[in-house]
Amino acid sequence: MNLPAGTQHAPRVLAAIVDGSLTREREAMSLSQHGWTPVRDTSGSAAPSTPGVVGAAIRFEGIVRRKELQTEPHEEGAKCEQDLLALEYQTYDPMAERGLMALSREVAERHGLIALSALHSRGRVHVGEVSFVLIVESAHRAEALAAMADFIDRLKQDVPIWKFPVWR
Amino acid sequence: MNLPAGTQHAPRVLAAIVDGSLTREREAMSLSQHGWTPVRDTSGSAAPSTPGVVGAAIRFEGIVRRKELQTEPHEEGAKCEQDLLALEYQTYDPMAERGLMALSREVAERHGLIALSALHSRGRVHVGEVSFVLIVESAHRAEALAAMADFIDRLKQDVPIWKFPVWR
Amino acid sequence: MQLEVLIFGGAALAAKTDRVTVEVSGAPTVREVLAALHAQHPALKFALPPPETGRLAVNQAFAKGERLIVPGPLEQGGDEVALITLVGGG
Amino acid sequence: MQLEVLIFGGAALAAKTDRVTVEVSGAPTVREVLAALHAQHPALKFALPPPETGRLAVNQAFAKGERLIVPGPLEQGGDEVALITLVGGG
Repeated sequence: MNLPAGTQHAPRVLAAIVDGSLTREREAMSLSQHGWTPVRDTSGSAAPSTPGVVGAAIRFEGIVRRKELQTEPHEEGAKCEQDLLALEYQTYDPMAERGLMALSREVAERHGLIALSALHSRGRVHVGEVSFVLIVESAHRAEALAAMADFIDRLKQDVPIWKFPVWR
Repeated sequence: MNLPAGTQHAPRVLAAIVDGSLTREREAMSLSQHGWTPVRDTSGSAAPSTPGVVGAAIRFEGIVRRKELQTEPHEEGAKCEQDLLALEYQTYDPMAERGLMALSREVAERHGLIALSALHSRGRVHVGEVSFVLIVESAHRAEALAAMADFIDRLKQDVPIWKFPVWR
Repeated sequence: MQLEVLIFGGAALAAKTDRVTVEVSGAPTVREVLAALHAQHPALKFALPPPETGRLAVNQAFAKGERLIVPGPLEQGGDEVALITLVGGG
Repeated sequence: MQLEVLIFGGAALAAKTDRVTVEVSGAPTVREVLAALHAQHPALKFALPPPETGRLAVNQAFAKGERLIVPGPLEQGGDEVALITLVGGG
């Protein structure tokens, strides 16, 4: 594969399941537990990277909405009639974290990224709180955008995490 | 147009040209000058939004790379031979800021976003520093990702900002 | 023999339990276990993939088709089997 | 009459100046000014769009084709004209 300049090395990848919502504090703690220090406070992302190599950094946050789309067939009756209090995320451990890690590695390599970190909540996350963070760093924007879309699509297929509504 | 729930109101949009690199401080100052207060410290984005309406927040940062791709034909000779010290951004004022604002509004409306803010540097931005920040908030991830790609493509066509390499 | 299959998400809600048991013979394949789930747990039908192409998690890794499954308790060398479908993280 | 056209980016670097002058007659259209730039400033060719479809900024807004341009100093009601091509922000 013809990788962009600056990505000859294997991408740096981090993936973790974190209990509760992804506050800035829990995110920082999780990154540091895995030996990562943020490159810059803005993106709060990767392990030490050669300065000047990253040209695009994208941070995606999934946030719990008050009106959750009903996707589970058995909940048909409750369709969008009530407001959510929270989502309860159930993970099949340790397959969920391993799956998140495998997906992270795969997407980072396929798109020639410099770094990718993915954090997902387990347990209760209230409306307005963050349940998923994906940070991607690459030489140019095209691969960062493509990697992000690719990752999120695959996450919903291959990583054993389920969400349950907690009604108000 | 059939907008997603929670975006019946016009999207909140901010666009500004900022002198120098987009440090966190300059970003916060620029947001507050325009009367915006960050929703949460993570995304650092929009004006007060109904809690629970935003489901996806994406932050894109364009960062100056040490090896800049040569795109100007007259620079053909210098192609990737030298390391950059910085990029110098020239803007055609006030058309640049107005163009950034018009593009922001157009993209936010076309994709049914809840909020979009775009900041671009003017003047010198050193290698490793941020020259462009785009923050997008929407009900679901699909429109946020599409809006981001759309915005960045159009930015390079329609907003009168030029960059000049400053060699090391 | 009896094989225990872990279930999650919508399947667990519908079945009001986090595991179901299927009657299988010997060491069945993934395909056979999926077929047994279809036959013996019709309430899970909405969550079950077709036996020919569907997958299960066997010892926490995806497996399909002819992959053999060893029934029995984990402590006695049995496989951990889980139905992973309709995931919805993010 | 003489019309001043602001230039930027690669065009300004190539011409070693931030504005060029073209000789036009009366109040020309955008198309005519682009044609005059092609004829009178061949060094800018790489940065010039085709007169039929290209645009200029007139008083800081994009304009094309038959749009009329008033030459002369801004203070005397003249239009501010700029060549905006090969932009490269971000």
